[in-house]
Amino acid sequence: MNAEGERPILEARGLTRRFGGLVAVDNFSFSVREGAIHGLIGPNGAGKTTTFNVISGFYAPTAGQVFFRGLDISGRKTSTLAAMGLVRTFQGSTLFQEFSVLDNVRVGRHLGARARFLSRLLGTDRSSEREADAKALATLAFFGLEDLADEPVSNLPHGHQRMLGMAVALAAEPRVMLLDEPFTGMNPEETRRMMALVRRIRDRGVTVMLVEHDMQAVMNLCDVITVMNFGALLVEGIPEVVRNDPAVIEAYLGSAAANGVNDAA
Amino acid sequence: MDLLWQTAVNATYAASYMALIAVGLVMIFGVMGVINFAHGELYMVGAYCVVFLYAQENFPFLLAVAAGLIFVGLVGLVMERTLFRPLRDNPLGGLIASIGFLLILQTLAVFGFGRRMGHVPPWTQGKFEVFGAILTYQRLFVIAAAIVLLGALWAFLKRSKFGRALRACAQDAEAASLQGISMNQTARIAMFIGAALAGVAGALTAPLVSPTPYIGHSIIVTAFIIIIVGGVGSLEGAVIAAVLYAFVHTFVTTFFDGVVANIVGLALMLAVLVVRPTGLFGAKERA
Amino acid sequence: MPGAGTGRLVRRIAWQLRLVFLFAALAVLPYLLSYSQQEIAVLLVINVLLVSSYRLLTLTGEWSLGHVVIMGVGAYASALLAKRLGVPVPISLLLGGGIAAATAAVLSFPLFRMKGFYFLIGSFAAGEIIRLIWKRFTEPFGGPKGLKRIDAFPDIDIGFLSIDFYEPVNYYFLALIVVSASLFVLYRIERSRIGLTFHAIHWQDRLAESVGIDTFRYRTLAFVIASFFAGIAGGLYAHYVGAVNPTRFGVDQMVYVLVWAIVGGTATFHGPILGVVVLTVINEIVLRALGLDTARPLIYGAILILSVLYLPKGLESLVPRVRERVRRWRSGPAATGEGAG
Amino acid sequence: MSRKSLDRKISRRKFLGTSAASGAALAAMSTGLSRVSFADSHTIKIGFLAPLTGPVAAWGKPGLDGCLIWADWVNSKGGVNIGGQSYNVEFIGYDNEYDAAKARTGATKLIKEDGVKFVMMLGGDTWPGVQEIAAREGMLFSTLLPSDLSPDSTTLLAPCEVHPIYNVTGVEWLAENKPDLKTAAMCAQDDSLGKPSVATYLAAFEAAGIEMVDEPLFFDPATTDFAPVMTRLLSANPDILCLDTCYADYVHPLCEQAFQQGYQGQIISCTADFYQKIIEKTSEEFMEGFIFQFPDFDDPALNSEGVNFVNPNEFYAEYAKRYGASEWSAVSWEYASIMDLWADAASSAGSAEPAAVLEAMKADGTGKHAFGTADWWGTELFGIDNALVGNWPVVVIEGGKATIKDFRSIPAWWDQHKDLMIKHMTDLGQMWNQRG
Repeated sequence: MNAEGERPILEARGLTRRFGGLVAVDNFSFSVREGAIHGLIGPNGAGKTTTFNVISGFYAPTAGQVFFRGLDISGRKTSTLAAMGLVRTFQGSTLFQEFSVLDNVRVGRHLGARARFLSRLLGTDRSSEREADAKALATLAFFGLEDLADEPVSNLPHGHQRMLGMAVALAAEPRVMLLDEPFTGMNPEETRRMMALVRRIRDRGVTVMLVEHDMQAVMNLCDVITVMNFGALLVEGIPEVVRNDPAVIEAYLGSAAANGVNDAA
Repeated sequence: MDLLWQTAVNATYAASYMALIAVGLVMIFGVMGVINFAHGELYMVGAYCVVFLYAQENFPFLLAVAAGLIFVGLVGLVMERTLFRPLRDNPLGGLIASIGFLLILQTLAVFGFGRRMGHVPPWTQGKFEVFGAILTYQRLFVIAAAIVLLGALWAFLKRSKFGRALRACAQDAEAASLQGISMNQTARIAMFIGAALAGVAGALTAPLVSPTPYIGHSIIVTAFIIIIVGGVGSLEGAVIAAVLYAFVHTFVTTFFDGVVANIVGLALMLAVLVVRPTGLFGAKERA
Repeated sequence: MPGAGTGRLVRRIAWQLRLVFLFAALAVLPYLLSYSQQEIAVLLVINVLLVSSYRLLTLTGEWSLGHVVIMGVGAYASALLAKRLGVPVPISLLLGGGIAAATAAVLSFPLFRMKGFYFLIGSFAAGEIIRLIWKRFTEPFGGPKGLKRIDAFPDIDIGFLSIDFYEPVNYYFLALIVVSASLFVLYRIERSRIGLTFHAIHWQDRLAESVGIDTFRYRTLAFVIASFFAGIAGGLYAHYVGAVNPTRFGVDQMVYVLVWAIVGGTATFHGPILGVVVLTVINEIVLRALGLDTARPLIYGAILILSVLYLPKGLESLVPRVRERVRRWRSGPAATGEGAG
Repeated sequence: MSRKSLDRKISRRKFLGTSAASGAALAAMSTGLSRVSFADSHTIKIGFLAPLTGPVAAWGKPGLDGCLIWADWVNSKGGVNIGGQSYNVEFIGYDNEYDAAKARTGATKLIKEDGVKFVMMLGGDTWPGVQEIAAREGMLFSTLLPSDLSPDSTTLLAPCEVHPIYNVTGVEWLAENKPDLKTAAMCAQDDSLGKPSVATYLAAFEAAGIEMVDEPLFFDPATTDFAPVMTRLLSANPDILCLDTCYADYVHPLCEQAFQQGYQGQIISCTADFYQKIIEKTSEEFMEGFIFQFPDFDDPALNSEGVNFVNPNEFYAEYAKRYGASEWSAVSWEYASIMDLWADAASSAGSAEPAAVLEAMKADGTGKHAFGTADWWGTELFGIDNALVGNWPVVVIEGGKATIKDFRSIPAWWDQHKDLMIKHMTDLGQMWNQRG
């Protein structure tokens, strides 16, 4: 799985994003190896979420490029990126709260269930829909949610909603999944289970990049960690190296004192 | 008579009352998040205050204008309390409720004053010339009143605690409430000021237009165009857009014709929306 | 949606029975009405299509103020095709819908750069420009007076059967067929994956984007489909009344559509239909019968306010309550698992 | 037939004056007559299908108010005598909200359910919705807007107001009495009333040798601030300012603007509703000599021989008493005058059936128009001679009061200048065969 280790599957070069006068991301570069679990950390306001939003196409970069499987994807639409295999999740329980669990995943199968307009109308899309439903159910089973398929999302406990968020993303059959704070607000038991899931997702051949505050989880889970501060790269390396880097320690302590700036969200 | 200067004077007058109306509309939208479709009818009610107090009951004009300002402000408070507060989480509901309120105000105006236009005799016929253009005291008064009122509002928003609260709510209601700003209190003030501005515009211009129960319709369309061009959340934008729109519309009316002016006005708005979907002075896109 | 095969079959039969019953009632209805009420019924059927097509647009979360103008595009197009080019009316009706849809497709480029309030106002501006064009260009649009003497639906006369579509009863059935077919299509769209996608865009457009849904394309699709059927409604109107003018498609009329949809409720397919039926009956029949002509707008306004205050989910939210009542009243072992309509 | 022609000779005034007596006598007689139908309620219903709510209601509601006075007067005198039987007249109103579809529904209700014998309309946008049912039912309709007339509808009449053709009389009078005024500028709202009126004024000015200094300026009906419009009009320094057929809520601010921007010349307009209020906004001197076409009905000139409107001064007084003098407008008397014509025709036909009444009305090609006997006319302009056209008053404001200066003949003008009229109507697309 790590055969292509030489060439990064996802890479940013000199990425910059400004909001008016504020520079949220400043000449930031990183690269994610295929098959890795790659962490992106940094103190509050470091520009992590903005970076995610630029990579996933919500914002166009002000300068710099993003490469996905060697292709320059800077400024492309989120939906196009998803079709290419770059899919993200969202913080908290961003889901289709009004839908059932299964329907959430069915939306995730959007790309995999193509049919013509007319066949949708006439109902001749049934075979592709049945296939999509089967895949959706399989995805739910992967997360152990199959018994809850017909429940409305709003009935689900928080932890399950977080898993469902990943299920929706996974249903889109990504090559790279961007996870936005997957462990925030979870108790240690939930976090442990979630970490196991992330590893299983990676084992299915999906490269994972995640933004997270829970240091413990990041250090245990990630193969590589990129640390950013004030929008720029601070350190990149394996967890042991990052953990002991004085600049990282300084950044985190410093930010605890001057806890003013918010993430540009 | 100098055509160019006269047209500029005409445009300045139009800009001043349009700015009053548009700033009121923006204020209500900014704090309540509701599109007040009845805003034109608030203008109409202000005009009828002058029809009633000044033209029918012979009170002094200034008193009638002041009464129009306060009365329509109070109508705004009634709207806030009975419509917009219960519907705070339902902006579309607020819109529909304001449409219902508009129909009620229109019908009440017909009952009270007849379907015919109200008549307001001029309070002065004095006028003077600037660069060959004629400016009547009536129109000058509207311009001056608009400058004074908007200036006062600006000072109020800059200096007072309420002003900061209003701005905070307009920018981010949630953040404002976290900072301990009372949403209800702020909404009341915003609604009073927003409605009163529409009312005073109606009261000030009542002698210069023919107020009818249905005049609000003409007003609201123009007000929409202005706040869109200016950017919905921006009070300064509303003023600047009012000036811009008034000059474009007045000059096109004078040098081409009124129907073309309307098309140009709408096209201007659409063009602004296409180039800058949040208006010329609208809030920057936020994540 | 999933369920045991037999349960589904039973439910399906119950549903079909209800549909048969509904159509039987609709078929008998005109014969219970006075002549002028039949006329109101014709316009009501047309408005049902208008408001239902509007709901499809709102599924993606965008509220337009230009829908009635789009209806007018269909009306003007169909009328002009029939009048000027001699296109047979049934065909011009379809082409009118097509032209309305094409207009929407073009408008979607500027309009769907905007969202929410901006879209609302942008659609209003676009609609006003179209209306001003009708007013400004007397050739071919007839200027402020609009078009008159628009060809009626051709009479059917085949010996034993002769149908004159001027008669409101006949036009009622014609409109009923066209509108039912259109509603069926709208319903199918909503129930298909396309509908699911529309809903998804409405509730979480960023999440939808992130799994590969091109929200611009789907918003445009909803706009185009809704406009097609609004255009059909416009054509039905034009060939019935025989006249169209720019005022008829003004913002006042748009406000009515908005009000029908919201008072009825837009969460379900039947909500807006309920809204237009109830409000039309109140406005055109009850209030007129009470002789309250001049107070009519006031009462209408009060009804609007009361309904958004006390029925925020619309009239449709009463339906389950009424059903529950009926069920309890029957106190029998009624069928379980009602669908959401 | 002989009875019919006898009736025709009785003037409207006499008819009403005697109807009370004859009605009573007939009522006494009728008890002994075998022809009495007890099913008949002795009431004839007349439909009033016009906007009664909304912005256009000002063109409908005051007319209905006027009709109620008419009905009270006629009914209190025993009603209308038709075929030896007296009938009370009852008006059934239907608010069409100035919408074609609602007008269609209203017409259906009035004809099929209320059993009216005649329907009066404002016309305009609403007529096309009614056209078909009028033809099918053979129902008699009247409109105030003759631009609704066309050969397709034989039962639609414009029996009172032949807007905007009568405007030529004002221009003709102006040219005769103030021959030194040579140039004019004009504005109008861009709608179905403004355009044909502009064509008429253009023709009338050309016929009178008055030159237009500028293209007619069209403004949007939603305009509230008229300063720019007036600035543009005055920039060409016209001798005459023509306000076309602007609505009252435009005429007032237009006049005020003209006054404030220093205009001192002649003004001519189709209407000047509530002109006293314009004087308040400007000055008596400014408004002196303002020419328009709609008299106050307290004008003594209306008592002159030939005027057919019944008791105009009393009608005005009663209207002012009931609804307030400030509510009097051009529309107030028009529907009532159509009812005079109708009642007369029904009496002479001996029947209230639409076909009979129509035939009686047009019997010898003339009819008793409010302002004098007039011709059924209009073939060249409307494709059908269903407009009643004769004399029309020229009204001038003198000393702050509307004064009828003259009654002028529209047909006489037409015979001389019809080519001009047809040319300008054609240019603006207003001929009957050009419309929609």
